Amino acid sequence: MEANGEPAIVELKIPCKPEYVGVARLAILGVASRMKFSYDQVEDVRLAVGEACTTSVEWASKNGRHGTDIIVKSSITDDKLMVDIIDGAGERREETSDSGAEYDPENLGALLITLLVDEVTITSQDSGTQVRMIKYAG
Amino acid sequence: MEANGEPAIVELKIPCKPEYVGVARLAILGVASRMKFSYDQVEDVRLAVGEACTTSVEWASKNGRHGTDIIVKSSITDDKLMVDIIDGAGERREETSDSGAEYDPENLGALLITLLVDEVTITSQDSGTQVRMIKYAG
Amino acid sequence: MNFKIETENLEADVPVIELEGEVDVYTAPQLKQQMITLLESGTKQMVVDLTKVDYFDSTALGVLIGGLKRIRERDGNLSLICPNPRIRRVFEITGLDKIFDIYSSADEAKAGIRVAR
Amino acid sequence: MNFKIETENLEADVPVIELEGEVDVYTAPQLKQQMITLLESGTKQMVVDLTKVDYFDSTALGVLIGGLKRIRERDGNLSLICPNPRIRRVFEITGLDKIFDIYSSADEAKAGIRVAR
Ligand SMILES: Nc1ncnc2c1ncn2[C@@H]1O[C@H](COP(=O)(O)OP(=O)(O)O)[C@@H](O)[C@H]1O
Ligand SMILES: Nc1ncnc2c1ncn2[C@@H]1O[C@H](COP(=O)(O)OP(=O)(O)O)[C@@H](O)[C@H]1O
Repeated sequence: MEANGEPAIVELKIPCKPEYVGVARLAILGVASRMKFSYDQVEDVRLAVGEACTTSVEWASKNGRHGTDIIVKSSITDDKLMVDIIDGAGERREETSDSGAEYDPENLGALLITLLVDEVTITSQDSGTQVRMIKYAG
Repeated sequence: MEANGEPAIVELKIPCKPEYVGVARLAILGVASRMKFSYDQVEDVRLAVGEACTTSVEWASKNGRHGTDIIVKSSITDDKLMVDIIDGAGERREETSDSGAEYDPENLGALLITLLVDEVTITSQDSGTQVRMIKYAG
Repeated sequence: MNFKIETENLEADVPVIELEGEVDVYTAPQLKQQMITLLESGTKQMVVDLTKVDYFDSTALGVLIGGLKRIRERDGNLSLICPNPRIRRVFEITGLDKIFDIYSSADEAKAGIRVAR
Repeated sequence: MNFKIETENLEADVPVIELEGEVDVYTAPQLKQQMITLLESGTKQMVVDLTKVDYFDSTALGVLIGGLKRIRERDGNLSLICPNPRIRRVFEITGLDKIFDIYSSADEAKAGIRVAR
């Protein structure tokens, strides 16, 4: 909605808890539906952001990081939406899965994100993780 | 959703522009619909927050405060939702209305807010205005 | 953006502006523009259909009020179709249901306008 | 919260869990609990009806997968009713449409389960 140049920023902070993930989904729905995305692309963004927040909530629970927040920062330009999902949920240690399940929900979430947006970058930070996703519009 | 005590905080920052007011409405819809509000009460909150943001957008436009933001901060406890709408839209100078219109949209917005929530407080700040609204749940 | 505006004729000389979705500070200017166009073309009876509207704010109310004033100055009228109780409530709590003729369906509106003429 | 769960019988011995609204990290535990209850009661054919679901995330998929594994261990099956293409898409892009029997209506599900038994 901005001319190319400075992106418009929408920033949301929610508690890193299951009951607030829906708030992030609604907010990003509002952001994406104002851009040049198709109906399906808006759904993709909603699901991808929902999955990223869900993963943060699950790590916060595993790592005992109660009382931390998730920041969902959308950077909006005419032709692209960049969303950063930043948590303070601690380190994401891979567990050596003894179940050998091919479809554990954690992997499903990561798989969905990859399939739904154009670019994903995951960066470990001091206290948590930043997931950056980019979806091109139009 | 928290036990009485520390409220849970959801904070949203949007550009103070017409096209982002809908994002604030969706986010607050998400917050309120997770609380013990009736369907009608959720609508009340959505409309009240929408009106407050709209007023901010209109003052930002009148005062030439382009590029400022609105912060919508929700403080959630079991029995009450408190929402602060904080803008950097400059001073709200009353204009001596020569139209004498009883129904100018600005007044309508303020009227709606008063009718829709239980308490409203408006505070002038250095660079803008803080509107605090409280709605009791249950 | 969840908003649509379309203009048809309810009857000859009675245009109806059909709104859909969210009518707010962002989209209400489109409603205002459409009303101005109709007013400039000399319309004396105008209907705004809010059946498919799911959000209607004070900016949108302001546009309707402005339109009503202008059309009444030429002894015309602006009527509303609004079956949705949630949207109707916005008119009721602001007292605006007393200054607008609000109908529940297109047929009701047709009948009401015919009697008034 | 926009979520509902109800359990009825599609036929004798075939319970159907009807979900409505958003099934996600917050609400999926209720689905899991309901499936556990049914599994503990010895159910061998179970149906989950997603007709009224408008959001279904990986947590919810995980619960279905867990249920499917357990019920197949006893030579039973868990089938889905999912006419909504948007929800179906989540199964398709993850390849899960190949491990679940997905029907478009309750009647189709009945017919399919009868043949399989
Ligand atoms: N031709 C018109 N048709 C309908 N409403 C109008 C028209 N002109 C003005 N209004 C309404 O009258 C009020 C004042 O109009 P105006 O001064 O043009 O508003 P603004 O400049 O703030 O957009 C507004 O509520 C507007 O919606
Ligand atoms: N009785 C059950 N019915 C359905 N799904 C189950 C059941 N038990 C476990 N699952 C599923 O199997 C996976 C692993 O289960 P579990 O270890 O209980 O998960 P967690 O402890 O993380 O909630 C999860 O995806 C869960 O949804």
